Amino acid sequence: MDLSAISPTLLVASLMVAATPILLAALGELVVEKSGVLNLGVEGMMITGAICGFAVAVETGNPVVGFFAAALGGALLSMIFGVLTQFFLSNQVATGLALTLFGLGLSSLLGQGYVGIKPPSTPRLNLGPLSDLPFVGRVVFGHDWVVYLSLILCVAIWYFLRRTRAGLKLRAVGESHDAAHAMGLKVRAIRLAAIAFGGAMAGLGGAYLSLVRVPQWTEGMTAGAGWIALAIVVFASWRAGRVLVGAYLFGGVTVLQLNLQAAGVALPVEYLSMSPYLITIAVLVVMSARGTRRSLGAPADLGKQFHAVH
Amino acid sequence: MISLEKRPTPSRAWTYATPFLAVALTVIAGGLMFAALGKDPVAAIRTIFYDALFDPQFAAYSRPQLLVKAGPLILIATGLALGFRAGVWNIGAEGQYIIGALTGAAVGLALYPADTRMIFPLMVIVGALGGWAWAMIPAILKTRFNTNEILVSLLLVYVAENLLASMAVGRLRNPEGGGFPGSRNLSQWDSAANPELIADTGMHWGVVAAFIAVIFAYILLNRHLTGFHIRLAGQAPRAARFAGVEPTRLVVLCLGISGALAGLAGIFEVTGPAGQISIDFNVGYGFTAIIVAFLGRLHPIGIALAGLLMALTYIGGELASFMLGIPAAAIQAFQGMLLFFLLAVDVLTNYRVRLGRREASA
Amino acid sequence: QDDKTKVGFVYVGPVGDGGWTYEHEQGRLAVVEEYGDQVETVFQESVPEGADAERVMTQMALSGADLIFTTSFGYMDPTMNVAEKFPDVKFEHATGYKTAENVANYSARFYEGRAVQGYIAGNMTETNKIGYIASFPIPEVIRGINAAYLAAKKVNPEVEFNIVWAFTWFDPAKEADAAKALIEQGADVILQHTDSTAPQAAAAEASTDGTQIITFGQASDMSEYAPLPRVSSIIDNWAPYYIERVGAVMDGTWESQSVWHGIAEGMVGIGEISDAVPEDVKAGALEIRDAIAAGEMHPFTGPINRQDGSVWLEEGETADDGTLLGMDFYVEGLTGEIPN
Amino acid sequence: MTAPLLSIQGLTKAYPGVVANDDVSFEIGKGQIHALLGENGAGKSTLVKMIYGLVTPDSGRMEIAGQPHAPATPLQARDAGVAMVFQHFSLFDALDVAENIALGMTDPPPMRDLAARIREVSHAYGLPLDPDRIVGDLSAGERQRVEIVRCLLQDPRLLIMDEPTSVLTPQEVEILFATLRKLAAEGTAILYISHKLEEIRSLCDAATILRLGKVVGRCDPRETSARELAEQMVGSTLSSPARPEHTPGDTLLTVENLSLPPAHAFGTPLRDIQITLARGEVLGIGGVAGNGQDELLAALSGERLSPRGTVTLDGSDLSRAGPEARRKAGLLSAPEERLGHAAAPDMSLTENALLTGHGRKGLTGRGFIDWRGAAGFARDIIAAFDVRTPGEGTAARALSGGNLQKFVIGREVLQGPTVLVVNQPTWGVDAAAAAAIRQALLDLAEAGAGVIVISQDLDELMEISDRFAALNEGRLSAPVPAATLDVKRIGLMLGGAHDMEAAE
Ligand SMILES: Nc1ncnc2c1ncn2[C@@H]1O[C@H](COP(=O)(O)OP(=O)(O)OP(=O)(O)O)[C@@H](O)[C@H]1O
Ligand SMILES: Nc1ncnc2c1ncn2[C@@H]1O[C@H](COP(=O)(O)OP(=O)(O)OP(=O)(O)O)[C@@H](O)[C@H]1O
Ligand SMILES: [Mg+2]
Ligand SMILES: [Mg+2]
Repeated sequence: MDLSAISPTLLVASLMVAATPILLAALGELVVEKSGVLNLGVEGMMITGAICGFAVAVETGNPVVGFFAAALGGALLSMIFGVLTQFFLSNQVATGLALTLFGLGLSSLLGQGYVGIKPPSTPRLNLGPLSDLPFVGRVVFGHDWVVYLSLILCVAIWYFLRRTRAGLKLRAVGESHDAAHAMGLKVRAIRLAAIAFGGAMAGLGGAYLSLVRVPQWTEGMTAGAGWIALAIVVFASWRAGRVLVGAYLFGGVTVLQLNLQAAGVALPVEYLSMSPYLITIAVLVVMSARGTRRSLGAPADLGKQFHAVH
Repeated sequence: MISLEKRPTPSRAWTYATPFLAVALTVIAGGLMFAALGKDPVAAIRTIFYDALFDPQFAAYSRPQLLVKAGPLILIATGLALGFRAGVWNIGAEGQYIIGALTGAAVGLALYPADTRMIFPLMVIVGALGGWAWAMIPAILKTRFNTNEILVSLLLVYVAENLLASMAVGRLRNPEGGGFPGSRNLSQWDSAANPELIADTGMHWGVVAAFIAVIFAYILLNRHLTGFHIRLAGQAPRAARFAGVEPTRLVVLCLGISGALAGLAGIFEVTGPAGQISIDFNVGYGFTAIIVAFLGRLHPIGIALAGLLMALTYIGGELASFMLGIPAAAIQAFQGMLLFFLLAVDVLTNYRVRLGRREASA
Repeated sequence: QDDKTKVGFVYVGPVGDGGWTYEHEQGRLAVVEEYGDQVETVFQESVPEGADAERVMTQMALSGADLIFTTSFGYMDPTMNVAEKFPDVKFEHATGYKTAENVANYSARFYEGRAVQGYIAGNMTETNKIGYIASFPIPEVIRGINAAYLAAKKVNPEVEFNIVWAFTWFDPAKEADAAKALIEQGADVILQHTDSTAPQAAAAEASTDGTQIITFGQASDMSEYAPLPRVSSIIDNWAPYYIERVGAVMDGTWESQSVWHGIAEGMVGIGEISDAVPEDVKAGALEIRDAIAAGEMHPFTGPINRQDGSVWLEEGETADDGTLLGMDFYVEGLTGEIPN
Repeated sequence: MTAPLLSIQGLTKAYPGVVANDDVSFEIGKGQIHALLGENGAGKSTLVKMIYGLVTPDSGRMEIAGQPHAPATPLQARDAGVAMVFQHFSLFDALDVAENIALGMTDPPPMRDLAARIREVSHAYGLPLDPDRIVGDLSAGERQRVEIVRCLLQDPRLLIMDEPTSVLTPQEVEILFATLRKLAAEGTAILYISHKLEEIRSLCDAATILRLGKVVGRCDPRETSARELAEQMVGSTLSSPARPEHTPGDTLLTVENLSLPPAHAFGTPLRDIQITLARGEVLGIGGVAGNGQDELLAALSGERLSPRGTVTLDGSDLSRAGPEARRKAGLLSAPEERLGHAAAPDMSLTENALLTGHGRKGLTGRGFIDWRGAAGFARDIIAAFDVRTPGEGTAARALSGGNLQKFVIGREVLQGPTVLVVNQPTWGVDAAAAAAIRQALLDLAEAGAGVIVISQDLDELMEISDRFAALNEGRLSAPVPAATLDVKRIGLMLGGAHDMEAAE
């Protein structure tokens, strides 16, 4: 066992990369849930984003275009969910699960020609001397642009929800769609927009997996990341800041357990590989036990169907 | 402009007609997809929906397999539906299924090679208890610490999967298996086997249990005060408390029942169709069952039918896949479409569609 | 019923997994190529082990298959069950140990390839730390670790293996993380016994700043990462075996057997050793390959002790297949414990 | 009165099976306070929703100040100068006051300025509000203020108020009326819906009466008696509840030193409550919403348990008994909120009858439900309490508020309680139905039960109580004989005048 072999700098740097896909997807789902919609199809949207981003990046040779395509692909797929739940008033839980099933199938169809191909690389930003600083150089200034984008989005979403009128409307719709409707808000339009945004974010998260973190395309490559993103939103009690904490915590434990193994720590491996889940549960229990009702508050109309009477 | 108008009571006619409408729409959309993939759409659809049931070459075998495949789905979904009706969200049935199989199998394997009729029943009981106990974790965390049960039950699936893998290569590994992962084959050990009860029907104890569960749930929900309280708690939690329903009790009850049924499904599967504990023993029944529960509109009879339909798409899909060379992914997408359409047309049951907004009602 | 020979393949993953199933699919395509109109092949991908596998095999048998390849260890009992019901259909099960009148089994001596890898790795490492991403603690994987370690140790007594158990055959993200963790802790060679190319990509990325990480393709050639970081690979090449066995069914000479083929029979291939490997090392590696193929050399040749120091193989003694097939221990020098 | 501000002609709106508004026409002048009267389900809310753009009429025309008014959304209505206070609160509990108000405005100023304006306007009209408070934490009265201030901030030309006063103290009502009169004087037209006829008589200068969606009368409420108004609404003559003389019997229910912490963050604690209730007695408990009514009911119904010895019925201690056990012992209750608390909205009346009735009515055997019996019980309630519904299979949500309330009260009354506790038995219920419910409560007392009526309607309490007590911040005043009280004094009691004991 050689714990000194684990470098905190590299650990933090790689946990940021490991956490970015779930962070992106979870931020999207946060916005969706804030508008009162529970979309369990994150996994399906992520993997669709992963292949759309991958395919387009390979075809154009430009990963940035790939990320755009991924966002678009995720958003388009989420519109199936949006139309079904908002216009056909279908059950959100079931529709979300069906979306995951469909997304997994669709993505492998789309990805048939892309197995074993290397995507164009998304380099770390070169921030000159900043990147050479000890610790901060690697941890703060040593990432690719998507990592920064995810952090910026985290702040932007916080700002949007807390400080803007559009964000206020979105929260209002999630709290009480009936009251929102009575106030003249376009409940359905707002929710559709939120769902599309959630899809786009999940798509970005998926593309980060296929274009940066892994990077390659293989069927089923999200391997449950979408579910973790969903869990993180609940874990974060619907707050953007805590989504970041949750995603980094989860990513951190995942990376740490592999590092501990690599360092030969004499803990049973199976417990190490369970640890991200167990630790998430433990933290959640502590938070729930202490939290007041409101600090845990889900949007009051989360998952409920809205039907305006004319 | 199309608008929807809530019906005073759900339409009976549409309740029965919508599944057919959905299948019809899926056939069209799926046919287009198969055609786009360069496959003969008519042959594909026929293989999926018809051959598995009626083709002389396959039907005799496939038809019973419908029960084998639907059994665990129905068993798990029935339990989940009770919880969903009460507003208790167990989405970790996959984990409870795994643990049920693991605990039940562990007890059986500990007694190997004893030869007594008591082993199988004992394994079944322990399997149910295992699933129950695994579901009690989110239940207790919820009632004691108000922890979200959706999240905990879901995360525990991953924990269970890890346990499964380590058991399959560790404690439960077949000592005569030459070090290969996986337990002894339980279905080949008479004392522990869950055999086909009537030859060539696919009927095994798990299927029997599924149908008993359906009947039990039907009676519970429609005839028994506890079932009434379950429905009440889901529809109007405050009214339930006013009626004297203890929310805590209900959480424990519903998670317990669904966990136990998932555990049962696990032990029946491991002693029967699957035969042994292996690294990838679980194949997602716990998640698919959630869809089945909702497709069945959380109604026990509906769940039984939805489970069978789902099983048909699996079995027919497999046939189509290797007979016609359709990628498995296309079958998966096809299943997704079927679900979408089933969910979408459901709106006709509860709502009336009106064209134009200014006409007086008919 | 026409007189075409119908051959079925049951795959555990999608044909697009780029690894295990992909290589079996290449084998199927080779069969089609070889026999053209004389054969009809069908396959079913992503078949879970257990009840579903049994059903798929049965349906294939019902559809008139003459020969069915079941290509995952977990298909063993289902294969035996179905074979019993269809005595006229031949079955070939990969990587298992059971046989019957109409069931043969076949497996590959990947450890031979691991020895070649270990030799290159031991020569190439500068940090003397080699990272190993293992899937599950099963004999197949443990054997690979031991073979690679022994070969590396022979050329470089200082060498150290850091092993990460991923508990998955295939989870690209996790494999990438595992590779990164190993690299960050000083490993400059990554061996993998999981199926995705994620570790290759991780190594490629980590290699940019001064240090060069090298990797090896697993299951398939992964040549898109050549010449660096991928310097060579172990390739599962099922095509010759499949062609031979299908041929045997066609001319009625098929018989049950249990084979464990290696480099000699062409079931295990050593992917091209790239120019990133110094000439002498490359030559040495090829020499080992050829010696193994010729039967002049066995990767497990004594003296070898077990991890606890007890003697396993005396000087000059080679391991018997029985012990190798059930290998559940590390050899001396490896650190850590095998999880169970 | 000048040219009309709002003119409505031939407005019609049909829902499946019911014509909610049938060829309705009327006008409101600038500065007029116009009452809209009618029984439950007469179509009042539907009418005002059409004016506010929430419901689209099937036919008919509206004009505001001569301009055609056909709002497709509330936004357009607001732009035309219409503001509305809803019958059911349209507030967002998790948001703060300022956010709630901003959401109701078309073009709100930045939050900081808005907060200042809220303070300013709310003080100017005597309805002080703190813009930073979370609405979920507010009392019902304060929540009402939020709605009103939201309207006031828009300087509306037409202000619609759908039953705004049911949750206010008499003093608060006075303040509100003063505000409304001031607005009217400034030229704002006000359309005012209420079932409280005396209020309407004192406030409004014109009234339109609806019955079954049709306009059945217009009058000047200042010159029409409440009784005449009620009779126009119902279309028949009304009888007041008869209150026979009686002497109280022995004690049935005692509540001693009952204190409970608040159940949740927004709740009120109960502080040292003392009650004795005698056979045949009606105890009225007045108080402004949010002063512990719900909590008191929950403590009596068994939804919340209290320390031993605090709740005793007929000598047996029920403090630790749940709702079921209390019902068995004879202590029954009917909470204020009909939909979702007293009744399950999506369940049939049969199921709702079963909800509380299964024990005392013997509708279950070893847990199995006797659906025939339950349906029979539901039919009995429907018949005995004149619940207007197609049948016992109808979902509770499909009933109008008044009819459902009759059903809920009937369900408890018909179980022959020893003691019945009701909260707001006639909230939002029209005059005829309210009279029927009150009569039923009196009959129950007459038959020897004890009745506790928690209500914010003082007229109601004066009409039916033997003794009266006031609930204020979770404290219950000592009861006084109802006959000795007048509205003013009650108002002081409700406001928490702690000189009550001194006044005794
Ligand atoms: N919720 C209920 N309310 C009133 N009566 C009921 C209820 N459930 C069942 N019953 C009565 O029980 C009898 C048998 O009902 P059944 O078991 O067919 O239930 P159902 O809900 O009508 O049918 P399904 O559940 O198949 O739609 C019917 O006469 C019905 O009136
Ligand atoms: N969305 C709707 N769908 C169907 N019917 C409706 C709807 N809204 C109202 N109704 C019906 O229209 C009629 C008028 O309802 P409305 O709410 O206007 O009555 P109201 O006069 O406001 O009654 P209350 O005094 O109880 O508030 C009622 O019969 C009601 O059941
Ligand atoms: Mg109304
Ligand atoms: Mg009303």
